[in-house]
Order: sequence, then C-alpha cells, then structure tokens
Amino acid sequence: MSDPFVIVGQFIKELLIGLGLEAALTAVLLRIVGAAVLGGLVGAAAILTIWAERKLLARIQDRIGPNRVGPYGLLQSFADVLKLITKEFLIPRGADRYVFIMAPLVVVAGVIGMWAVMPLAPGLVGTEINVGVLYVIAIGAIGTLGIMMAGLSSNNKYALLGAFRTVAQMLSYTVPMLLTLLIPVMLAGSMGMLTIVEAQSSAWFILLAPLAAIIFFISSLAELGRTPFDLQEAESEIVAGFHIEYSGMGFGMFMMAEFVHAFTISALFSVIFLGGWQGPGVEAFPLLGLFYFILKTALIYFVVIWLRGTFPRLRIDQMNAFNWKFITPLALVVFMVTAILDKLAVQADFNRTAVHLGSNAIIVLGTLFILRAHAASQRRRKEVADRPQIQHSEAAGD
Amino acid sequence: MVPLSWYLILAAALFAVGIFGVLARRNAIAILMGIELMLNAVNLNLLAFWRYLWSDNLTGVVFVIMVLAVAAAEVAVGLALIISIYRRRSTVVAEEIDLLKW
Amino acid sequence: MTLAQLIFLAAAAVTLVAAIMVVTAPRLIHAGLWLILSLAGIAVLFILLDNGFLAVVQVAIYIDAIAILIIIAVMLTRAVMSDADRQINRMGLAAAFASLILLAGLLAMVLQVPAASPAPLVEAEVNLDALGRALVDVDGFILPFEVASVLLVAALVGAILVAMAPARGD
Amino acid sequence: MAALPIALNVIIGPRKPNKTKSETYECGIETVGEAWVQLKGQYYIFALIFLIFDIEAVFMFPWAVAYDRLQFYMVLEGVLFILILAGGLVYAWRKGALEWV
Repeated sequence: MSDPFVIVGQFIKELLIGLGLEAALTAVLLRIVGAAVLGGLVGAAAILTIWAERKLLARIQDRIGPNRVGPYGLLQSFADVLKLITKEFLIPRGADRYVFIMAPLVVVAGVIGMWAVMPLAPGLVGTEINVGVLYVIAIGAIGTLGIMMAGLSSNNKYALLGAFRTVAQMLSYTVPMLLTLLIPVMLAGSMGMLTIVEAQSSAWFILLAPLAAIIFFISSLAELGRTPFDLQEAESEIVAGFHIEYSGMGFGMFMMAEFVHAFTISALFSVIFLGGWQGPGVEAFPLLGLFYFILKTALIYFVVIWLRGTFPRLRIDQMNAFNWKFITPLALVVFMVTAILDKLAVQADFNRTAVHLGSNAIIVLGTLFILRAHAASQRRRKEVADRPQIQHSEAAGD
Repeated sequence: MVPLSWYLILAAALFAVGIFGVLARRNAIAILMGIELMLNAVNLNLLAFWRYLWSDNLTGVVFVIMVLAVAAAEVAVGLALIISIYRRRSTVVAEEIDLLKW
Repeated sequence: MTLAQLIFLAAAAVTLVAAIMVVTAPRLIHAGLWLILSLAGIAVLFILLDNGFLAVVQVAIYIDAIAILIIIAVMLTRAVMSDADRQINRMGLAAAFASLILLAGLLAMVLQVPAASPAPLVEAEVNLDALGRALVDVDGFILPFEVASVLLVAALVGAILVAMAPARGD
Repeated sequence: MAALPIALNVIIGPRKPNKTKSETYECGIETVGEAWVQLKGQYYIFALIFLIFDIEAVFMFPWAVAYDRLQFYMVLEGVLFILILAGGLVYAWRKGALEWV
C-alpha cells in the first residue's frame, strides 16, 4: 500500500502482459510510456510556471498580471500556446532549413532529458543511473548546442551574436558548476541522484556545503540566462538574441525550454542541496515526499523570480569577469578546502557539520577581506587617475 | 548479444572514413575532424575489447579516458594553431601551409 | 535478432553515415554538425557496451566541449575559404583508394578474431568507486592521472599562447 | 537496459511538440542579407578553458565517488590535480586571456 507509483506501474505491466506481450517488450514499452508521461507532466508544469512567474513578477512590479483568461488568469498560458500553434512557422530566406528546424527540438530535448534522472519521491525516478550528476551536466549542455545551431542557421547577425554570447556564458558558468557539484558527490559517495537524496537524511548538504550551494545557484542562474545574467536577450544590443528568426511553435519551444530549464534547475538544486523528497513522515507516506520535493522546488523557483524582479542586467565584460575572476577561483578554493578538511574531520572524529560550517565561514571572511583590499586599491588607483581633472570636487566623491 | 566482430568491423570502417577525411580534405579543421573520427574508432575498439575480454579489469576504461584527454589536448592546440595561421597568413587550407617545406 | 542487435545496427548505421557526411559535406559547418551526430552514435554504442559512465563522458566531452570548440574555430576562420571552394584536394581519388585498402586490410584482420566470445559481465555497470580508487592508487593509475592534469595545463597554456599571440604582437 | 530510456526520452521528448506545429511554411518576409559576421577570438579561449575543466571533471568525478574510501594521500593527489589546473587558470588570468575586450 505504501507506494502508489509502483502499484500503478505493476498494474499497467500486468495489463500489457495480459494482452499477450512479452515481458521484455512490456518493460521497454513501460519505459516509453513512463518517459512520455514524465515529458508531458514537465510540459504541463512549464505552462503553470509561466503563469506563476508572470503573476509574481507583476506583483513585484506593482501590476496585476494576467487576469482575463480563466480564474486568476490561470489559463493565460494555454491561450498563449494555442495562439502560437496557429501562428505560421516561418523559415527565413537563406536559412539552413534542416538545422533551423532541428535547433528548438535539440534545446527542448536537452532540458526534458534532465528529468529522466530526477528523483521525485522515494522510489519514483525516471531511471537511476550511477552517473546521474554527470548525466545532468552533459544533457543540460546539449541545449548549448541547440542554441548554437539556431544562431548558425538563422542567417541573421543578431541571432549569431546572441547565440555565441549565450554559448560563451553557458560554457563559462559550467566550470564553477562542475566544481561545486563535486562536493555533494564527494559527501554522498555516489553520483546517483537517488543516493544523493538518501545521503541527506540526517543533514542537508546546504548545511555541509553552504558556499558550494550558493556558487551552484549563481552559476545555474547564469546557465539559465536569467536576470542578472540575461545578456543573451539584451534587446538594446542584439534585439532578441538567438531566437530572433523563430516564430510560432519554434519560438514557443525556445520559451518553453527556458521555463522548463528554470524549473529543472530549481528541482536540481532542491535534490542536491535541499534533500529532495526528504522530510518528516516520508517513510510512512511516499506521496508526502513528492509534496516536499515540489515545495522545495517552488521555493527555489520563487527566489529565481524574485531575483529577476530585483536585479539589473550585468554588462558582458562584468559577467565574464565575475565568473573567471571570482566564482571559479572561489569554487576551486572551496572544493580543495572541503576535500582536505572532510577527510581530516572524519579521521580526527570531529563534528563534520561544524567543521564545514566553520571552514566555509572562514572562506567567506577571507574572500570579503580580499575583495575589500582589491576595491580599496582600485579606488586609490582611480583617485590618482582622476586627480588632475577634478581637484575641487572632494565632497562629491564616491 | 551483439557479436564482438560487429564492433570491430564498425570501428574499422569508422577508422577508414577518418583516414579518408585526413588525406583528402583541404581545410585543416576538416582534417582535425577526421582525426577525431579515427580516435573514436580506436575508443570503440578499446571499449569493445574491454567489455568482451577484460571486463573485470579497469585498464580498458582508464585507457579510453586517457585517449579522451589526449584528444582534447590535441584539438585544443591544433585549433589554436589553425586560428593563429589564419590570422597571420589568411589561409586554412592545409596544402598552402608549406613554410617549413624549404 | 535481439533488441540489442537492432539497436546496435541502428546506431552503427547512424554513426557511419554521419561519419561519411563529415568527410564529404561541402559546408564545413555541416561537417561539424554531422560529427556531433556521429559521436552521439558512438555514445549509444558505449551504452550497449554496458558502460554508461563513458557514454555520458562521451557526450560531456565530445559533444559539449570538443564539437563546440570545433564549430567556434570554423566560425572564426570561415572568412577565407568559402564553401563553394573545392573541399577535396587533388589526391581525393588516391585517398579514397588508400582508405579502401586500409579498410580491406583491417577487415581481413578483424574477421580472424575468434567469433563471439561470450561476455562474462562482472557488474551491471562500471564500478565508479573502483575506478576512482584505481585512479589515485599508487599501484593503479596514479601516474597517468597526474600526467593527464599536467598535459591538460600544457594544452591550455600552449593554446592560449598560440591563439593570443597576434593580438599582442602586431 | 537501464540507460535505454534515457535515449528514448531524449528522442521522444521533442517529438510531441513537433506534431502540434505540422503546418505549411514558406520563405521568410524579411532577411538581413549577409549575416556571417567575424566573431571575436575570445569565444575560443572560453570554450578552451571549459574543455579543459570538463575533462578535469571526468577524472575527478570517480575520485569524488570513491572519496569515503580513499586514504589521506589519495585525497591530496586529487587536490594536487585541481591545483595544477588552477595553475593553468592563473596563467590565463596573468596572460590577460580572461579579459573581455
């Protein structure tokens, strides 16, 4: 009785075997059905998250947001999808036709594929492979490829520039992401997503590795191309970015991929650092695990939207400098310190959590100190450079 | 189960295609792509042998990882050279890069 | 014909056709995209060989990194060689001949391999734990492991040095 | 067999939207002429550094999986690996390869 998902799976399996199919074929069919159901659910979730995002953003900006279609405008996104379906799918002259059509599919495939290893509740996971984390990174980066294909095939210089900006940004921020993902893998002793969640039954990894969690969150924001890293769609510079030439569902697919990606990254964060479906009473009722998982994901997603409503956009050179000169070195330091200290803590029988929290706090203090010194030296240099021009405006300084 | 010889035949064919690319393409980047195909054929062979004959031993897997690392290093430096030559001499055609001939 | 064999044949066909397109495609960008498809086919074959780890690694390194690097390089250098230009050099026929001879030789050798050794699979998936330990064990692959990192840094430094030089020098 | 659904999922995922947009298409209304602008060499450098760190991840992830059963000197070897790569990053920084000009 404890696991409704297994029961449903068993039911379908027996039904199919009852129809006279072989067991092996049934297993494959079940996988396909499962994948289709999962993909469909993710798509439906995306439509809902679009509504939630628009509504929340509107509230943050003191507007009302969609409120015409359905109760509270809930059906607005469905109406948008319907509209996009009835729009024409244009292919610009001189475009590379097949690549142009393939690009949105590749992007969506990359995002949906990430859900295959996402543990939703105890025992409910698309497939548990022992390389889950690496798989998520690898499949997630396929989206990069799709964006590049879109830019190359559109025969439009804004699309090309936008695509390469996006690609450079995504590639860059994958580096700190990989480095910080090493830490939970190290703590859990496995790359399987299910094992990682189970390893957090006593303490969530955000307690053991708070800095890694923050770095992961920032770099996944950049990976998403969300504010403050939404340079790929800087209207004033490159019009709409890589999907400028797409219309109808081609454009719709890119939009959907973006929202599903945001939701997926939130889910990934909650799985890896917030314990996924872990919570009180999960052992008794597995469905509660699904609830916890969705709750945590929604919380992270809310933070993402909140940031979008709050922050201005970075400049491209700031974006790059922030990654290579701040996030990546910090991730390297955090990784090395955690690796050494965790081993020492286990050997010396110290409290693991205390050691990690302490070391993270020291790293934060050290980082702040270095940043302050750097800022001070910059200010001094700037003062020296500025002195000849403005000698009389001391009061207006800073 | 797939017979071992199928993998070997596929790897041999892939290697031959790669060799053709290396010998026949004019563009230096296309030649690098041919080399990538050849390296992949080798990896396929290594892994097939590992799976069928030595799957209790990790040497095959480590070998494949090392080939990957070397391939990546080779591509990185090779493409950098091509970009550099393109900047200095405005060509990417392998037969025109002949400064060391004389 | 089992399911595994069907998957093998499909993946092998995709890999080979894509590989042939890589070496014959007139547009270099297309050659790069075909290369990605071919590498993806290889990744599927790695899954068939019960090595999910290397399949994911294949996607992560080849498709995500190397292929994108190649496409960026194509975009950086495409100004000089238009796609209408001849792509195959004078030796095209000779090269085809040579590779056919090579293929014949390889096949002659491959077909002598004792047929279909049954596969005693020790574990369902490659044991990452053992792999991780073997990589840093003194009795294992510690030397290749550290040398790989030196190699990567050498490649990084060399590539940056070569690719950056004209921007400073001129 | 366990990895098969991944491939299936990747293939199946995008196909559903494809059906919904099966409609006629025609050549575009406005195109922007010659569009292949020259890109900055900087993109190559970033992709290059990403490639190097990607491979580092391939080496380090098995190491991280085995972490609990490693001896202290083995952990130090992993850290040394990262340290060497960090040296490469510092070189790129010093060389000015990380500047966006």
